Amino acid sequence: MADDETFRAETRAWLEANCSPEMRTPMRSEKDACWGGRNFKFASDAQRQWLEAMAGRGWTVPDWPSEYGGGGLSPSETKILKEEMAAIGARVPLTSFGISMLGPALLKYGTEAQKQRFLPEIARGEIRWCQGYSEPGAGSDLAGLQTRAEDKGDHYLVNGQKVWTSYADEADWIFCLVRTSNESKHGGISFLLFDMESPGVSTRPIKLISGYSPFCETFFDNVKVPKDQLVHEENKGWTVAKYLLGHEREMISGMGLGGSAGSSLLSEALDVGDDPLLAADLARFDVDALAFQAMSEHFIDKLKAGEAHPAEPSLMKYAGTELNKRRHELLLRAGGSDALEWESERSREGKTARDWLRTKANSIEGGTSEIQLGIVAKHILQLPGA
Amino acid sequence: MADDETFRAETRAWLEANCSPEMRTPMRSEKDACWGGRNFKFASDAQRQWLEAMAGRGWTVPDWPSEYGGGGLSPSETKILKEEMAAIGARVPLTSFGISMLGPALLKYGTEAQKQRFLPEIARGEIRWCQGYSEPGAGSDLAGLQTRAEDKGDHYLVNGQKVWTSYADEADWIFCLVRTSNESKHGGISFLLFDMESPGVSTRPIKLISGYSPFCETFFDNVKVPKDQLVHEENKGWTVAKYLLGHEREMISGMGLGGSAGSSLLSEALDVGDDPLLAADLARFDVDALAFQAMSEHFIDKLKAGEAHPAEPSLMKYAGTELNKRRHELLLRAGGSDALEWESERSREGKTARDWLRTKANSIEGGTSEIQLGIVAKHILQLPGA
Amino acid sequence: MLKLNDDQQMLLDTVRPFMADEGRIETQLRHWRDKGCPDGFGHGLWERFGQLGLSGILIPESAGGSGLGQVEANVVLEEIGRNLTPSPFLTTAVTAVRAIEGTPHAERWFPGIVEGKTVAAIALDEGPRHDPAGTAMEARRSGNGFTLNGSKQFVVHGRSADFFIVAARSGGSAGEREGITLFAVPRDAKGLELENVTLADSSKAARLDFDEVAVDADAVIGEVDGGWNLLRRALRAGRAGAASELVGIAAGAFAMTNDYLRERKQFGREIGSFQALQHRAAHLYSEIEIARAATLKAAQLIDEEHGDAERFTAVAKAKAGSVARLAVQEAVQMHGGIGMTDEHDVGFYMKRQAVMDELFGRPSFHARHLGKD
Amino acid sequence: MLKLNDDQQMLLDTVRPFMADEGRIETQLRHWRDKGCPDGFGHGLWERFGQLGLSGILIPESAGGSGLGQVEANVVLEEIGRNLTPSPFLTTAVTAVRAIEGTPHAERWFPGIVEGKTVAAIALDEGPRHDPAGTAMEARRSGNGFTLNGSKQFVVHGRSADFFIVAARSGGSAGEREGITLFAVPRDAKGLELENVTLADSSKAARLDFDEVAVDADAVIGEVDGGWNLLRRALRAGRAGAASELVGIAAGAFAMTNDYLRERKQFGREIGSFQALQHRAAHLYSEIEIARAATLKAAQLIDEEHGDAERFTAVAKAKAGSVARLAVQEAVQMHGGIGMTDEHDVGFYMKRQAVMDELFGRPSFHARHLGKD
Repeated sequence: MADDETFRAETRAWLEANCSPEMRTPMRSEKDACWGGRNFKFASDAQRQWLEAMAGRGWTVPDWPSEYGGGGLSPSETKILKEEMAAIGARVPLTSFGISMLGPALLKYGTEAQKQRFLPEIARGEIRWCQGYSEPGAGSDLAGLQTRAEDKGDHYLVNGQKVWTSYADEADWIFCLVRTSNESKHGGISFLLFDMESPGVSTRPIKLISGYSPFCETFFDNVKVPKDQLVHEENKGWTVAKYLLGHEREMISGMGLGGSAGSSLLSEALDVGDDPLLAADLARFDVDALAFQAMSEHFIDKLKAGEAHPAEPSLMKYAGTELNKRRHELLLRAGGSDALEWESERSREGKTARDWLRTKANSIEGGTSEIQLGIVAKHILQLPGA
Repeated sequence: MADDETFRAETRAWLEANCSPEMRTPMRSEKDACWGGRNFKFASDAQRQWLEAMAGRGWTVPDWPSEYGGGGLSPSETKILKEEMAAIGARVPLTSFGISMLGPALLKYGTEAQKQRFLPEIARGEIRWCQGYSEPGAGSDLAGLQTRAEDKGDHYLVNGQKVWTSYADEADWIFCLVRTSNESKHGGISFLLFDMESPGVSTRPIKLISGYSPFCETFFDNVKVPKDQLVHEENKGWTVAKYLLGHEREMISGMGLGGSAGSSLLSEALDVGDDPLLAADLARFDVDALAFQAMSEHFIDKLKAGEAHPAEPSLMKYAGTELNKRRHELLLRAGGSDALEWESERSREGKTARDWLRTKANSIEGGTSEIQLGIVAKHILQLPGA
Repeated sequence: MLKLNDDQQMLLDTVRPFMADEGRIETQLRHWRDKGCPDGFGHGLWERFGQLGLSGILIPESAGGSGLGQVEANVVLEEIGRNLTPSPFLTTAVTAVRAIEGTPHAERWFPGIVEGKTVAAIALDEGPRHDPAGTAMEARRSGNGFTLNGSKQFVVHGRSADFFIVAARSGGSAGEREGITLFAVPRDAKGLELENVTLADSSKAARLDFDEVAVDADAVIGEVDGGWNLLRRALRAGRAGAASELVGIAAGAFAMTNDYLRERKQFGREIGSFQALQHRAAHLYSEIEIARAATLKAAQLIDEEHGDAERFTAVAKAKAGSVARLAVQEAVQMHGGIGMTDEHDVGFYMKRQAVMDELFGRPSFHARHLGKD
Repeated sequence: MLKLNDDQQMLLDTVRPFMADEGRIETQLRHWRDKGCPDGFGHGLWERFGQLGLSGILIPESAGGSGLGQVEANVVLEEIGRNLTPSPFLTTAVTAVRAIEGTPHAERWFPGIVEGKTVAAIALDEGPRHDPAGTAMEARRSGNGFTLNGSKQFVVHGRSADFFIVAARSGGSAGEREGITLFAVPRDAKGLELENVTLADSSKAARLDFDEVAVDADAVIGEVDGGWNLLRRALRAGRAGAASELVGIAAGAFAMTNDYLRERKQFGREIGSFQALQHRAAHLYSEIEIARAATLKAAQLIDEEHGDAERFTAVAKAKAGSVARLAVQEAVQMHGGIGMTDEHDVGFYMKRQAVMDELFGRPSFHARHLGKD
């Protein structure tokens, strides 16, 4: 405990010295995030310096081993770092699917060579990753994927198509599920990593109902992937995928939390005019949001203690995303006809309405709410035939 | 139309002369209803006179043919009679499963002899009927029934057990589903009528969570049933049962309607004190109740025009009973701790709480809400495998 | 009889194929949106409404209209909702016609409406929430007429309008029903500034600024200070009509979803065979049927000038709004990822629902007032 | 850490089997109900609470108690809820103890509570709805003490109580927090009339009439006119405890239902294999977990004397109440007809939920005030 207090004091001083005022202002949207990667345009020098300072200490991934570019911090030190960052409103220095998804999977399933090759780049924000899971026509049935990887001796030849690839048009590398065998549905899937600049890779942005295009369709036409870029064994990619999906669900449920916990109560923040029925809905939402905030803390503490049920991220993902959708329904209604404007400067180009539409995907992406409920019914409630 | 107006004037005058003031006061509960039957104790002379007067004109069943004890009225005359009765608050002269359920089935499937034998007794309220459908262990799977009727030449020998038989301990006769063949589930069921005083019939009331016992378990131990008391053909009882269930659903959905339409708006009728969230719930309930009232009118008008989908009673039963449950949840909450009293005179022996508990069966009896939704999904929405 | 009569059914049998063909998303809503059309609808289709006698549906036959009622207008609006057809029908042919009928303004504007050439817009809301009694815009007597000062928003089809029906306060104070006067203000009135605003559903609803806009006494619709009753009559028609459009939106989104449930396969079977989705679909269907019945009842009561018309209009708008909200949410969720793409039509239903939910008062407004405001 | 620590887990491991055995429905709730017991609970079990150190759970070790906190009290209450165990634990060991701790009344009453012999009751509500600030009962200064006039209702375990904690108004007026004084009134006070009332869940809650009840100055708990803070402390504990009991009710009803789903067959398969029921069960499970986490957080914040304790206590009571309501409704519906019979236990959960929902403020009260009242 004394050590922790020392660490806290040092951390506070270091953050004070290295985190500029600009990096202590809240991010207004995903666009303000630092995504890193080969082609990333830093929004400012402050943003670049903050990433470099944090990456220099391994604090973009504080709990990863230091030999892979991490901070090597203990759980309590990691917690202290987060608390001290939160205390001064420090921005996350690097937003990255490499950190939140691929990294944990590589730490668990990667070869030593893969860890040494990929993890430090992720930690420093040099390579931006995207995720090649979903395919057209597969939807919730992820394992029904058709993208083929043929064994060509020293490499695989990949052909097929992915969809819902987040920021594929801005990513440097992809972690990708491919079919290497038709013998069994789940047992014929492999997990490959490859460069998006490989010949034969192309992307096309998907325009969403919000008007934005954060996702792409991604096409593979005879893409060569060296065999040392296979993670875990051939035909065992589903194991890696499931592990990683668990992390994704945690992250999404955490985002749901972030969407409401940091901000003030809706019933206090919003002017609803003379609409007591809406006021009633806001009051009930606040109860549910605060209760879910407690649940998130409880879940994280159980995770840390190794006591969380393996299916519990599904519960969190379900509850968190449904809550976030409800939150945005309320924000839209509270805004009245002002919030329906789509292109005016007054409405910040329709931010309320576009954010509201965006949240409708929360309960679809990363496994639909129906899929999550099915997982809870089967694995926690042990209901038959679920 | 001129004839209708004449009929209306005559009806009004007749009602004015024959419906005593006592029979124009609202019924406070099922206990105030006139159920008829061999052993019925009339609550008053007025109740007896009202039944006799109405039955004398066949107006307990105004739209049945007059040769079977009915009034022989046209649809528009039937409507006028109901309107005129409603206008003076006249009570229903006779509440009877014979009228609402068995009668329509006999009119459609009974032999001429059966019609002549049973229908006039029903119309005059001389025989009180109960319904032998549900069995222990069968639940929503009505056709899974096990009560056996063996063919013994001139009679069937019935053995088995029924449950949820409404007022079996007060009924004179039963209409009962029995198994006459095991060859097919639905195709091995027959529809029998028999006297509850037959040797081998016994009943036991079931105490409910409301504290009342309107239902019984009913046991059949070698009960002899003459073959002329079989309705429709042997092994075709399911056809009769389904027809009758449709009528039951209409009746129950109509009751759901009656539960709210006649009364004033909850938001105006109830004092909720300083609870704006409850007030909001009442306001929303009123919208839903008035909308459902419109739906009930629309449904009845479609029924009359022969335009209702055969599965539409399921929709009405589902929506009406769920609404009625919600109504009583609100009544309970509006009553606060006063409404939680169970035995005090002040609370009329816990009427609010007991009625609330009673309504929980609405979405179970006569086919659960889940069964109704399944019927709508299959027969109206044509969803696969429903 | 709470169902369509034979004539109304015949009208439906005409309007349904017409709207599904000429009013469909591909050729109207998506087309005009992708072209960046500043009106948000096609004048050609509006003229077709005129040719078919739809734009003059509520206008008396003596004035060249069809002389029909709210039930018939709602038949048209449900099909408009089902196809998300952009048109000035609700504001012009229903709401504005009810506002000016029986006044000298009818003679001036009805012919153009009957032809499907004239467009009218309702300038009522002054803040983000519908609140007619809260009207505060100043109508100051000056000379022979009035001078108007203030601002309006959510003026649907404002840019396309030939005239505005403007509610302003000539007496009393905000919150009171007395003292409101309705004016017919031409679009080229001096001092009137218009900002054309695109809404989430790609429709256009202007914001208006009145800076010392002078109007003659004959711009007054009905009685000075007595606009409330006319406004109520117009809003009753507009709200019942909006309810019907919302029923159409719900039914259209539901039909698209039910088809998808029957066709789309996952895990080797149609997703519509999953019982959890079946029950949700059946519940939603039930709710839509109820909303439609409530809306039909409101329309019938309006046509009968029945005392319950206001209450059931409020019920219809509240119920149809809530049901349509559930319908579009379920539609998008059940479509999964494809429903989130602009390429698919189902998202349009969600956007349109949000706008219609707010227009002429949201469900919570009507649930609370139940026709009393 | 927002989870039970090792000591708390050990307590749970002791209390759970104890309550499931000695506190179970068959031998307690149903038994006493069927016997028509006027107390509605068994004094023998209450003494067992004493022997196990549970009745003195919040009482300092120096006074013979266990010296534990709200989290530990809630561990007991969740098991009470799960088994619907009738006992004066919540009112006496939690709420009353918090009301009198640190005052001279503690010395008088704590020993009996520690032994599981003394019962206390809270006389607060004056109308059908919980409204502490609305306390209007008159406490008139007279001589050395006060004279009490007025009436109280929903006084849980009133008939069994050795003393009442009575909130009355010595100053200010109804609606104000200032001017409320708490009194400890013995059950045999002259002028105090009691009507023992059976509630829907077979528990007993008296109505009290105070007709010129004279009490000495030393009957005052804490400061004259300054009872609000003590009342808040007591209610905070009572509400958090009630929330935990509601979580237990929800969890107990859910466990019974989930077992039923796995065993009961219809149409040739377990009903728990029907997807619509699976999704509803999974949703309900998720809600119960959330309610439990919220309740644990409230209890921890209370034990830390944290500034957010009031707010999270309100959240916990509101959330647990709403979730338990959903749980009992789903439980009865999923049990079908059998669940409607008195013979089956599931109906008891529905009845108890209704009572606990109302006690110390319903969900809508707490959602609205969020700890501010």
